[in-house]
Amino acid sequence: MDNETLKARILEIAPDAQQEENKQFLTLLLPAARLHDLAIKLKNSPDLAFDFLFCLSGVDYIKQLAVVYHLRSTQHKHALVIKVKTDDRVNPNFDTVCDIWRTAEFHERETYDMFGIRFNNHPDMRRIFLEEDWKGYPLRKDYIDEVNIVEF
Amino acid sequence: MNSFTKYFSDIFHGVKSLLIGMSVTGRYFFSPGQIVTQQYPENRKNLQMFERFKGEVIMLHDGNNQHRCNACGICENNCPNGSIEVIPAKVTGEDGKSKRVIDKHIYHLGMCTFCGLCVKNCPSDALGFGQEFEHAVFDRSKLTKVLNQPGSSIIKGVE
Amino acid sequence: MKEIINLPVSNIEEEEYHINMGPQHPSTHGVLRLLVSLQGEMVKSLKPHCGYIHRGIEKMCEKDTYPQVIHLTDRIDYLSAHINNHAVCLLVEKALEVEVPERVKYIRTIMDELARIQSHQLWWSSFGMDLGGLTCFFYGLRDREMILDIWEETTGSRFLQSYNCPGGVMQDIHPNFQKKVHTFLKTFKKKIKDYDRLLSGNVIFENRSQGVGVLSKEDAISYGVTGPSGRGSGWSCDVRKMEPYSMYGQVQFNEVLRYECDTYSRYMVRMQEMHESMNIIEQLIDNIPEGDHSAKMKAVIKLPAGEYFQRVESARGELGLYVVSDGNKTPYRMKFRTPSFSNLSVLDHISRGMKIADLVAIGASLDLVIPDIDR
Amino acid sequence: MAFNIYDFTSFNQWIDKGLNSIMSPTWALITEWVIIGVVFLLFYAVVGLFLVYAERKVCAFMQNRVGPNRVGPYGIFQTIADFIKLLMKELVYIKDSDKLLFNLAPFIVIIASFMALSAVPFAKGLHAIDFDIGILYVIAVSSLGVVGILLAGWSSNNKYSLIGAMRSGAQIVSYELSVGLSLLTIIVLAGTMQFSEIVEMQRNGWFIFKGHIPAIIAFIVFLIASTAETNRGPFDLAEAESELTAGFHTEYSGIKFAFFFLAEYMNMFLVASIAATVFWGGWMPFHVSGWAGFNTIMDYIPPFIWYIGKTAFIIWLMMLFKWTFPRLRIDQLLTLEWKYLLPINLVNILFMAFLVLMHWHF
Repeated sequence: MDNETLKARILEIAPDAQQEENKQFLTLLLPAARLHDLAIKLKNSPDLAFDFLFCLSGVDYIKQLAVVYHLRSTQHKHALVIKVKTDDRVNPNFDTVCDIWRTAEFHERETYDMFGIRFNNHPDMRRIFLEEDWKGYPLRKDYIDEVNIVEF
Repeated sequence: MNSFTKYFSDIFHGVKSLLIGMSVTGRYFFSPGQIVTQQYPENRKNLQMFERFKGEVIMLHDGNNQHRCNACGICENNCPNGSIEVIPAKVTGEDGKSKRVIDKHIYHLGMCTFCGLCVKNCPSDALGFGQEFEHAVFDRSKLTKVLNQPGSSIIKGVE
Repeated sequence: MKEIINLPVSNIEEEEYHINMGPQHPSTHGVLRLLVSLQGEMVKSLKPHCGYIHRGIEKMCEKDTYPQVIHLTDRIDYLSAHINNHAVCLLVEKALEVEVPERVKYIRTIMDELARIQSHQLWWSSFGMDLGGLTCFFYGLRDREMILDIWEETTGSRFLQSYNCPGGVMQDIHPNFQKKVHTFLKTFKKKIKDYDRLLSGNVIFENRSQGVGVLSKEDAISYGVTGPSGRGSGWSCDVRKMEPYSMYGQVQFNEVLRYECDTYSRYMVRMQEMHESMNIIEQLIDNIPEGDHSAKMKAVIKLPAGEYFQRVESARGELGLYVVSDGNKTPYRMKFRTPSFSNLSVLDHISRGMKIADLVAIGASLDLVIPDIDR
Repeated sequence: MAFNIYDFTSFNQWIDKGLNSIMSPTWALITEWVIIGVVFLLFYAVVGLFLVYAERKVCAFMQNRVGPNRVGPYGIFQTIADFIKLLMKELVYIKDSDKLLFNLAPFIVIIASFMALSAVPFAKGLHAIDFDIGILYVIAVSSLGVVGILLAGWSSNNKYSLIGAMRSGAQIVSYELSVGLSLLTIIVLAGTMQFSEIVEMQRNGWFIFKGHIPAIIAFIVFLIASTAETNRGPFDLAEAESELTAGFHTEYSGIKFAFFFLAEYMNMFLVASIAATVFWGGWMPFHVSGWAGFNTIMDYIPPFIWYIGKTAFIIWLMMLFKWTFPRLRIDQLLTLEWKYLLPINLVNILFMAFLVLMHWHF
C-alpha cells in the first residue's frame, strides 16, 4: 500500500488522527486514550498487518512528551509511524502495547527509565538501565545533573 | 530394524565427525610453523606500526623547531570530548600588528577517543597522529601533554 | 524477601532456585546479569538485568554535532563499528540530500562487509568457547587479526575506527588495501573450512544446538529479533535487501534463510553469511572507481528541522537510527534502535524449559553485545 | 648393589636386605614405607607439575600459539612459579560453609588419586604394592575421588558448586560402570587381575593386538569413560566454566584449589597408565612373536621408557579430546553412557568371552 491509500485506510479506523510532516514515513498523531484499541486494529487487520514494531522511542518536546512507534508490515512491506503525545509532565502515562508487539516490553521500560512515561498494564514497569533509586529522568530536556554532565 | 540401523549409523557418523575434528587440531599441533603469536617485548626494536596508526595526537614540528599551528582553535571546537585546549597568546609582530600565536596546545590523552576530527579539520595541517602506543603511566597527570615544543615558533607564511 | 519467608512448607518442590549468571560470568561476554530461576537444571524463567555499562550515549549525542556523534556510535556495538558509523552518515546525507561519490559507496560497503565478517568470526570464537571448545576461540581470533590489520593500515585504528564521516570517509583507502583484502579472502576461504570441520559438523555440537531455543517466525517478528537470529527463524529481515543502501542494490548476494528456528539454524545462518560477505567483497574490491573520497560538505552540518529514520543491517541485526532535529547543529533527540536490545528480550521466552547449558548456547547464538544493549 | 634398569626386582631386594641387616624387621618395614611414601610424593608432584606444563604447551600448539615461554627456557618453570603463587595466595573461607568438609574435600580428592597410584607398575619390579586384585583396587580407589568433589560442592554453600557437584556425582556413578566393564573385558582375556601378571602375559603381544576387535572396542570405551571419570573435557560438566564459572571448586583458592587442579592431572596420568598397562602392555616392549631380532632390539629400550611413552601418548590423546570437542550436556552425557557405551560394553564382554572359549585370540 502506498502512503496515500494507507492514510485513507487508517483514517477509516481512526478518524481523529492527524497527519504530521515527514518525508520518509506516513506519520500520524493518534489520540492517546484509544492507542491500544487502534494498535490492535493495526496489527490484526489483514490489509494493514503491522506486525513488526521496529522502533519505540520517547521524545521530549518540552511542552509535551511523546512516544513514537515505528511500525512495519512484514507482509505488505509498508511502514507507518504513529505518535501519541501528552501534556502531563508530572505523571505521563499511556497504555502499553507490549501485549500486541512483545518487543515493546523492553522498549517501554527504557522509555519509562529515560522519560518517566508510565505504561499502563505493563507486566514489569521498572527501570531497565538505571538503578531503582535514580532521581529524575535523564533524557528529559529539563534534567539537571551537575555531577555527571559536564558542560564544555 | 530401522531404529537398529539408525543406532549404528549414528555411532558411525558421530565417531567420524569427531575424528574429523581431531584431525584439525592434530594437524595444527604438528605444524608449529603456523604459530601466529607475536613476541611483543622482544620485537619492540623492529616493531613497525602502520603509517596511519593513531597512537596519539602530535603537533608536527620541522627541523627548525617550527610548527604550523596558528591557534585558531578549530581543533578545540571539533573535539567531542574536550581533550584539546588551545591557549593562545598575543604577540606583536614585526609589522607592529598584534598577532595571535599558540602559547600552549594542551592535549589530554586520557580523554582522547582518537576520532581524528582534530587532525582532519585542522586548516593548516598542524596536527598529526604519532606512532607511539605505549601510553601506560603511573600518574594520570602525565597524560596531559603540551603539544607545541618549548621554544617552537610558527612557520613563516602559514598564518 | 517476604514472599520467600511466607512460602508454605508443602510448596518446597515448587520453590525456585535462583542463580545469577553475571554480571561477572564467563558466558555473558560482558556485564549482563541474568537472574535465572531454576528447577533442578531446568530454566523456569529468567530476568535480564542490564545497564551495567549504560553510558548515556543518547544523552551525549544531544550535546554533540553530527560529525562528533560518529565516534560515539563506534562504542555502541563495537563489533560493527563501521556499520554504526555508516548509519549516521547515511542519515545525515539523506537529510541534507547530499550525493556521495561512487568511490565512497564502494569503500563503505566493503568496510561494512569486513566488519560483518570479523564480527561473525568473533561470534564463532565465543560460541565455540561457550560450548566448551576453547580452540575455536583462538582460530577465530587468529583469522580476525587479518581484518584488523587491513583496517589499521587504512583507518589507523584496529577496533573503533570512526572511519566514516558525513559525506564520505576520513581518508582514502591505503594503496595496499585491495591487495591485502585479496590475501585475506584467499586465506580465509581455506580457514573457514576448518571452522566447519572443527565445530559445524561435530556430533556433540549438533546435539548441543539442534532443537535448542526454538524461536518461531511469529515470535521473532513480535519480539523484533532481527539479523541472523531472525533469519534463522525463516524471517526475511535483511535491510540490505529490503532497503538497499550504498552498493547493496547493485551487488549480487543471497539473503541466508534457514527454517529450523533453533540454535543450530542461527549458527548456520552466520556461517553462511560469512561466505556471502566474502562474495560481496569479491564483487566490489576490484571495481572501486577512481574519485574523491568525500563529498564537499559544509563546515557546520545542520539538519533541517524534522524527523529522520535510517536503518542499516549491522552484524547483529537491524540498527535503526531515529533523529529528531530542530534545525540546530546538534540533534534534538537521537535514538538508537539497537539489535541486541530486542534480541535480548526474547531470551526469556526461548530459554524456558531448557537446561543451563542450553541457556549458554542460546545466549551465544543470539550474539548479544552488551554495550549494544546498554548504550 | 644390583641396579639394573631392565629389572628392579633385585634392586628392591637389595634395599630390603640392607635395611633388615641394620634394624629390626618392623623398623625396616616402617622405613620402607616412609621411603616409598616420599618417593611417590615427589613423583606425584613432579608429574603433576609437568603435566600442567605439558597441557599448556600442547593446547598452545593446537591453537597456533607458543604457550608459556617466559619462566625458564621454553617456560618449563612456569608451573613451578604458578605453584609458588598459589602457595602464597590467601585461603578464602566462606561464610556459612561447612568448615570441616570444606577443608577436607581437597584432601579426599588428592588422597584418592595418590592411593590409586600405588598399584601402578612403572617398570619390572617397580611398583609399591602388587595386589592380586590390582584392577579391582584401582577401580575402587579412584572412584573415591568423587566423594571429595561432592563434598566440595556441597560444603561450599554456593549454588554453582552444588550444581557442579551433583553433575559430577551423576557422571561418575554412570561412567564407573563403563570403566569397570571395559577392564573386565580384558580380565576375561587375561584371566587375572594382578597387574604384574597382566603385563607379563603381554610379553608376546599386547592385549590390544591379542584380543583384536573386542579389545579395541574395550580400549575406546575405556578411553571415553575414563576421560569422563577424570572430569576432563569434553566431559568437564562439573566445572563447566561457561555455565558454572568453575563448578565445584568455585570457592576454593590458593593451595586448596591447587590440590583439585593437581588431582585432576594426576587422575589423568593414572587412567592413562592403567590404559597403557592393561591394553598396551605397560612397561612391556613391543614384541612380535617370531621376530627374535626385532624383539631383542625392542628389549634394549628400558621398560620405564616404554611405560612413559605409552602413557604420554594416551595423555596426548586425552588432551586432543579436550581441546577439540565442545562440552556435552548433562542429559547427553548420560545418554552416551546408558544408551551407547553400556550396551556396547556388555555385548563386547560376551564377545570376548566367546572369543576366549573358542581360542580365537592370538
